[in-house]
Amino acid sequence: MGKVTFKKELCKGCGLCVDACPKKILAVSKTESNNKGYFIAECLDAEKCIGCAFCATMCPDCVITVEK
Amino acid sequence: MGKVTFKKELCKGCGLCVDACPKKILAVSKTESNNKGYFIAECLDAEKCIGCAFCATMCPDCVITVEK
Amino acid sequence: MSIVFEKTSFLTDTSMHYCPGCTHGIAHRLVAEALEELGVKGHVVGVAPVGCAVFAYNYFNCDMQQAAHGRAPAVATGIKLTDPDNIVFAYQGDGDLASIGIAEIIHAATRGTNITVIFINNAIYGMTGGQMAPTTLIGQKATTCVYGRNAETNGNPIKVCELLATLTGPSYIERVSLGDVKSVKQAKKAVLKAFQNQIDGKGFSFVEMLSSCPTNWHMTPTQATSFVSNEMQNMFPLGVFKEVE
Amino acid sequence: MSIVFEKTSFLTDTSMHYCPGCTHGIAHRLVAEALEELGVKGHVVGVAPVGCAVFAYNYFNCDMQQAAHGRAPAVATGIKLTDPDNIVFAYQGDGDLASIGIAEIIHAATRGTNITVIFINNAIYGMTGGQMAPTTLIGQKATTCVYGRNAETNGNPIKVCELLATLTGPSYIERVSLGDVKSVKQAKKAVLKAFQNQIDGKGFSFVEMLSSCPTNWHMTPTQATSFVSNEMQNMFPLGVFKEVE
Amino acid sequence: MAEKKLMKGNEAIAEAAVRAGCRFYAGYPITPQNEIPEYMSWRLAEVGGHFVQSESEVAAINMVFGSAGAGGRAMTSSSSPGISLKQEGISYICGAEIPCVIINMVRSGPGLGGIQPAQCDYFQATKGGGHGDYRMLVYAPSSVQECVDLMYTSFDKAEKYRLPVMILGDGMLGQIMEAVSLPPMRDLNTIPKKKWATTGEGFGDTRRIINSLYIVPDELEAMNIKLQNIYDSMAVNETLVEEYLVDDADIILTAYGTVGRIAKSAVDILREQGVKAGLIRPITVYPFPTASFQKAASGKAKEFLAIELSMGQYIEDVKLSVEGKKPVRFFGRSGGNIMSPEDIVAFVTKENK
Amino acid sequence: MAEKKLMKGNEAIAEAAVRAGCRFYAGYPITPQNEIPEYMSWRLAEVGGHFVQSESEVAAINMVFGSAGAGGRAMTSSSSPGISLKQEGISYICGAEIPCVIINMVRSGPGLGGIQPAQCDYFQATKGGGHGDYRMLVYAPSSVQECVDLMYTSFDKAEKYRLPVMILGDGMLGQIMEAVSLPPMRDLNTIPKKKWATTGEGFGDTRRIINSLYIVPDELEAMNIKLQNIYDSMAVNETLVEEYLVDDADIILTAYGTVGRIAKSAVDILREQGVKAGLIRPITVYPFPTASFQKAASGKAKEFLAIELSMGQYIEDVKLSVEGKKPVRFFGRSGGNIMSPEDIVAFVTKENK
Amino acid sequence: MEKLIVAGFGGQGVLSLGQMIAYAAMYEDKAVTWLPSYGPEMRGGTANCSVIVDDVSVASPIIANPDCLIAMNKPSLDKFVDKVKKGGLILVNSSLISDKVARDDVTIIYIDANEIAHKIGNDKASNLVVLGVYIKASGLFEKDVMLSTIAKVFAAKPKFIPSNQAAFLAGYEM
Amino acid sequence: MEKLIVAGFGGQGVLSLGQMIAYAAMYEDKAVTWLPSYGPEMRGGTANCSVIVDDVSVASPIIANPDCLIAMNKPSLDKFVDKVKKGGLILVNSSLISDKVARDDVTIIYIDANEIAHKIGNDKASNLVVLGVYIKASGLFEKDVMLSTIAKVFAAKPKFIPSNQAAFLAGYEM
Ligand SMILES: Cc1ncc(C[n+]2csc(CCOP(=O)(O)OP(=O)(O)O)c2C)c(N)n1
Ligand SMILES: Cc1ncc(C[n+]2csc(CCOP(=O)(O)OP(=O)(O)O)c2C)c(N)n1
Ligand code: SF4
Ligand code: SF4
Ligand code: SF4
Ligand code: SF4
Ligand code: SF4
Ligand code: SF4
Ligand SMILES: [Mg+2]
Ligand SMILES: [Mg+2]
Repeated sequence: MGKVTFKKELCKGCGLCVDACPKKILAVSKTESNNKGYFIAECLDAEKCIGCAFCATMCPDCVITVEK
Repeated sequence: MGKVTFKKELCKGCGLCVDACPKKILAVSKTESNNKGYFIAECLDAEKCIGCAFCATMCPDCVITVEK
Repeated sequence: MSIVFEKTSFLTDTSMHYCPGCTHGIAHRLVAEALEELGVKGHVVGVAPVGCAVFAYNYFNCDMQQAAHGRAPAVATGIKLTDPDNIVFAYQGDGDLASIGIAEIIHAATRGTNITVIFINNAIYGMTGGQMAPTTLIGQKATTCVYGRNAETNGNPIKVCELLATLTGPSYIERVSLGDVKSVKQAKKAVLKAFQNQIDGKGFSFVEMLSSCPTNWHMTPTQATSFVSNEMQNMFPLGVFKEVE
Repeated sequence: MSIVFEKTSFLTDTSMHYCPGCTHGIAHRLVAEALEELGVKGHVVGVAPVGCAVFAYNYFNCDMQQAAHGRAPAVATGIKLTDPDNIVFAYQGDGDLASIGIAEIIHAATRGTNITVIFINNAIYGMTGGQMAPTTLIGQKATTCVYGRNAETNGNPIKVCELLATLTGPSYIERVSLGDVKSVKQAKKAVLKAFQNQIDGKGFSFVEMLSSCPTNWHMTPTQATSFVSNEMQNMFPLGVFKEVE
Repeated sequence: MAEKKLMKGNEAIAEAAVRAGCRFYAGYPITPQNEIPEYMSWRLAEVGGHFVQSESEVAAINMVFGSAGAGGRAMTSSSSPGISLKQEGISYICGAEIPCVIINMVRSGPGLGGIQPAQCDYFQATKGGGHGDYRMLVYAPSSVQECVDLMYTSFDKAEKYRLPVMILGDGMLGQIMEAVSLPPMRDLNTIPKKKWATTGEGFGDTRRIINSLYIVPDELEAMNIKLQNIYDSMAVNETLVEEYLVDDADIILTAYGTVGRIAKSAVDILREQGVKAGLIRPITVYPFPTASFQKAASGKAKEFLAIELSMGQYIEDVKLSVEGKKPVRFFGRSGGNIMSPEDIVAFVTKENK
Repeated sequence: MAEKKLMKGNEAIAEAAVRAGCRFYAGYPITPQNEIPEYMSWRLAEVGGHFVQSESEVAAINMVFGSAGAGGRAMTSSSSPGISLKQEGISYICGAEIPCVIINMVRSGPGLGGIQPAQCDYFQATKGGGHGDYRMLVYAPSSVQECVDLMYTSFDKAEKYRLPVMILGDGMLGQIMEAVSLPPMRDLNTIPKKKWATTGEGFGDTRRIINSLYIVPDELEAMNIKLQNIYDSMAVNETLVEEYLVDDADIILTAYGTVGRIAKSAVDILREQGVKAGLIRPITVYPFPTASFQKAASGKAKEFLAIELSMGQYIEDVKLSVEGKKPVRFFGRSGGNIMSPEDIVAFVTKENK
Repeated sequence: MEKLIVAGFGGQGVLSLGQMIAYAAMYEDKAVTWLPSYGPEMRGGTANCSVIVDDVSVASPIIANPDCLIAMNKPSLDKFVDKVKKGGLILVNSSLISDKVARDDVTIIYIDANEIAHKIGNDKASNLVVLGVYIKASGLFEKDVMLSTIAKVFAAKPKFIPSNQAAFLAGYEM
Repeated sequence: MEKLIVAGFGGQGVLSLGQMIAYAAMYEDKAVTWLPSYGPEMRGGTANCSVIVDDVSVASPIIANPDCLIAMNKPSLDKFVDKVKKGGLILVNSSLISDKVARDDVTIIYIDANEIAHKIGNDKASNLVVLGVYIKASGLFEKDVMLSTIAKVFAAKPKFIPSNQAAFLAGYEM
């Protein structure tokens, strides 16, 4: 019921969103990086997202938009 | 039983000793002044002194020596 | 579907220079969201410190001044008294506020100047590369206490909220944490209240945020936030230290 | 007959420049007596402030340094660390310590530096002619608050002992008064303890003395001491604020 | 002309500042300028301004930074040790281009020194005692009326060039009483609005940022060059100097501030004695009235005598202006001692034998 | 000769200070000199000294005042904004005649400015940024070895004249690594005892008072004259300068510190190109090596070129020394930009066309 | 040009004596400077001020050799007595100074100022008594100018006007 | 005289690469300067250092035109490529730089440094691989000098010596 989208270029791959997600559906990619050279966060299982915005709450760089 | 002596030249006539004396035997002179121009403290009734040193305790200028 | 969370327009589009996982970014967002929610746009002046947040003027979407190291409360005082209708805030680090600037914060607080101060306590000098801060924990390593802070040689950490709470001037003092989701939500409430107080003319309000510095703590971002939630919260208890109705 | 009271040899023969009835003189004597009684002659360095006590170096019979306004605790820190066996004290006024020098006193205290600080709170800037001090009472007149101190425009008085007591570093903090005989005797005990603590290596100790300024309060000396015993003691309660065993 | 009032230099400066539109003062007590904060403490309240007795001189200068940065007319005052403490703040103010006024009623130094008049902060005021390349417009009034007149226009000048203006006096100037005519109250609406000031309305493209940080060297260098250009244009437009009997003079006495007027009396005495003396008295010590000296150096003058209440500071600017064309001699007193006109005459007469 | 070590300028200065007997350091972090406090924090503990990370630069300089006043060898270090904050303290130190060492690794200003190398604190260091008439012995090393050598003797000089010694470097000097040979550990017993220091033994006639307050003008004037005499004797005994190919030079490049070595390379290139260039590099910028300039100005040199990382500060001392005898031109960069030898060569070549 | 030094100790009103002359000069459209020697940052000690009155603007406010010295106490007399110009005037407050002035090239007037002030019932006005003597002796201003100056200066505290004018006149007519 | 600029981003070991050369120079009794360009007071960004080795003492540590450029990433190559002297040397870390250098007046060596380092089992030693290439190409020092320099520099952490020497040799013998 939730949906997260990432402003990829702002992500620094810190993983705080990953840690915060109660559904454990986020991960920092080991392969995908942005122009700044950071590996970026991504959602592995969009279906499971409940739109709680915990991820966005912890993201220091306002990367994530959450819809519900 | 007590005896107070004053280092006259140090006295500034502030009257704190006068206020502190439980026997009320001290006064700031209205006539006697020292070289600095201050009217000085004096003991009006030496007999009554009990040597409690309250006067000396309050004197900011270490004017008073107390014996007992 | 509707948007539950998106970046506040009270932050500019400029990408922030903070290290990955540095919670300065969260603190910025909370302040910006609060200002947006309170509808004070067009009446805000912020003061950036010297410290990692020195570039804060690039991020907050309002008029900004950049103050000399430690002097943000003095600068904010000048701004506020010149236009008392504006909402004025200072954003400061622990070196800035608790070391070189301790006089300025105490006197702004005791004056009760109607400003809001956001205090980022990350227990380290971030910008200059990891020297000991007044809030560095006993045992914590820094480049000027390489074997870990030792009270005997390095002195004791200062608890700023406790210190300021002894003064008559402040109307509101709270310590919050940025270590986990729940804490961040509480932090947001505190920031809102601190600004609401200013709008209501209640006088000086102060929010201390326990924050991370993964880089100089030599930790991963998640290790660092858990250090905040555990070690730091242990040393610096959360809560309201003063609230004048 | 034997001598019950005479001037201590720890004061020089120089006649003090203080105004008639100014209790700075009593404070000097208490410090000097304590140093004499503790037998530390030949191992003492004092630090004079900027304020009416700036000439303290002429009166204390020991090595003395004269510090920049507010910086006596920093100067004392340098002296103490250079020769830790010496007994080092700083003597400061309320403008010196609580206004321009608040950072230095807080950080010396939080470091727990093993020095003794004597703080003369006379609620005014004596030397410069009666401007408001951080400790000026609400309602009290000064040349920079001619209608009486008003919290709104002039800020609130600071209670220094209460402030410092929130820190971990200090070993001993007491507030005493110089307003009457009994208080002066208690003050003497506090000074003795503060120095004894230093001798015992217990760390930072601090004695605040409520003191008079007949000249700038525009009172007679006795009016002034009773203002100390009443108004000031009301605002600044006497007692021990911290004692670490 | 307005009614005359007998005022101390310090009070007159404070009143003139208020009349010029100053609505914020922050400062910390120090002799011999206490009349300024004391006056401001009640006077600003009367006109709806704000007075802050700051916790320190450091705080004071930073409060002025904030206030003036927010667009107000703000000032601070102090004396020597207090001005030293303001050096970082002054450098920031210059770097952030904030117009404000700073008053230094100089006392004798170094260190705690004494409280009597001196001119020993000349280098600090004119060359920049703080870090970095920066300058201020520095006025050196010699009378209470000049204090008032220069103070009254100083905010306009500060705002024109976006830099601090310093009024460099001394204890004598602060304490002396003279009759002055005061200018009218400035209508605050006639003060030009500052587009760059943080008045709070900024959002998005309209944001105002007051800042002195330039992390990219090219940008900071450009800023420094911009500032230098401002100083250069100030030199063209703002240099003020009093010349007195210079044209036919054999010996040019030169001094600024209160010493300037003492030297002027000396010129009169010397002339009476048949010595052709003249006077160059800079009214702005930065920008320095170099042209007056160059003209005199290329003319009839045989020598210059720099007179100052310091150990030899002002003389350097005189020498730099005279460029070795004529000898420049030195007569200074220090520590709070002041030369009388007769002392100057004696110095000139003795040396000329 | 001792074994060589590869060290940063900052570290080398810290180590040399310890070897010279420094046992007290107080300072506050600031780029680009953080290696000094960081090094001192563990190194002083090793040798039984004390390191204090002070609450501010103001506190740091006053801690040094106390420590050095008590007879120890004490130092502090900072960079531009921090040195501005120390100005009051430095003035006190001079007024109270306290020997100690102060290091300024200059960064670009004014204000918060930038953190890249600059020489924009020249006036502050050489003319006195604080209040009152005072000077310091100011060393301007150009290499890490020179840092070590000058640091090592600076305490002796400070104590000889009872004044602070400043080491004026820049970010480049602090960060550069070069091979140095370090001097031996000074035996603390060989350091002369200071009779004036507050070592605690004083009582009655033997009391020592460290003070800069002189309420009687004549006494303060006497003190200022005494200080001036010290500065004069320092000028005779302590002036240091490097002259390079000056005798037959048509154009004298002149620069101090790191810029001095850049200019030296430029001299070499110019000579290769057939331009008779020479170099005067002051090693002490106060006292200034006036004699070297006067000699050159009276000799073959046709002109001087002052090269500095500021907008025109050092050039004033050059002009004061050259006394108008020859033209003095200016080549400066600022804001953290640094000229290369080739830039200097280009400037000279272009201007000479 | 008239150059005057007034000296005494703090509390004797030497500064206000000088100021009174400065006010009169201003009201009379003369140029004037009044310069106090301010003491160290603390209480007590001596005080003096230099007053210069001129028709055109005053250049130096510093007086090396006064035309007139008003000495209210002994240390002040000792300090300045030799500086007074040949042919000048010295006013001595003989209430506090018992010595005679050992100069014969100046006019000397001894005034028992404290006693006179006491007699007219205003102990604090010894300075105005001396002012009266000075104005009479110097002829600097008309009597009426001074009376109206006193009235203007005390305009905010009108009850002080009569007694101060009386003290002035007591001196003027001595 | 040899003038070298080593550039890359923080973490690639560009500063220590330069330092290694500086150490070797010192051990060989040559004059040397190593000058980092230190970044703003915060994290990230690029890093570079200038190294000058000479027989006599080095005057200017500032390099306008290096004899050699070691470029560990693209921005660094772009920044310095045009400054290298005619006839100079450019070492390109081709693991991160896919472009070819568009100059034909210099010698260019492409090194897949990350890959080589990975192969010898020391991912962090790509800088030492490049050092090896540089020493071979420039002939600045003997191979053994560098091997012993590595040993001396890592003397406090001896377990790092073999792998770093191996990385160096991998480059040297590339
Ligand atoms: C007067 C002055 N002193 C020192 C510095 C150097 N400096 C820059 S940031 C900083 C410390 C910042 O630490 P903190 O306030 O804790 O902020 P953080 O970087 O941790 O967020 C220091 C000491 C300076 N710029 N100015
Ligand atoms: C840097 C600096 N600022 C200001 C002063 C002026 N000053 C001298 S004493 C003093 C205040 C003294 O007040 P306090 O400390 O309360 O001492 P008191 O005279 O009342 O005993 C001030 C502000 C100074 N000398 N130096
Ligand atoms: S909104 Fe909640 S569930 Fe969805 S990704 Fe974010 S944290 Fe996970
Ligand atoms: S918290 Fe933000 S910056 Fe960090 S990995 Fe997640 S999306 Fe990226
Ligand atoms: S000793 Fe006691 S009784 Fe005697 S005079 Fe003093 S206070 Fe009075
Ligand atoms: S208390 Fe001392 S100074 Fe005051 S009147 Fe008594 S003896 Fe004199
Ligand atoms: S250094 Fe620390 S505080 Fe500064 S941006 Fe990086 S993580 Fe944040
Ligand atoms: S001014 Fe006040 S504090 Fe100072 S000596 Fe006089 S009475 Fe004491
Ligand atoms: Mg921090
Ligand atoms: Mg006080």
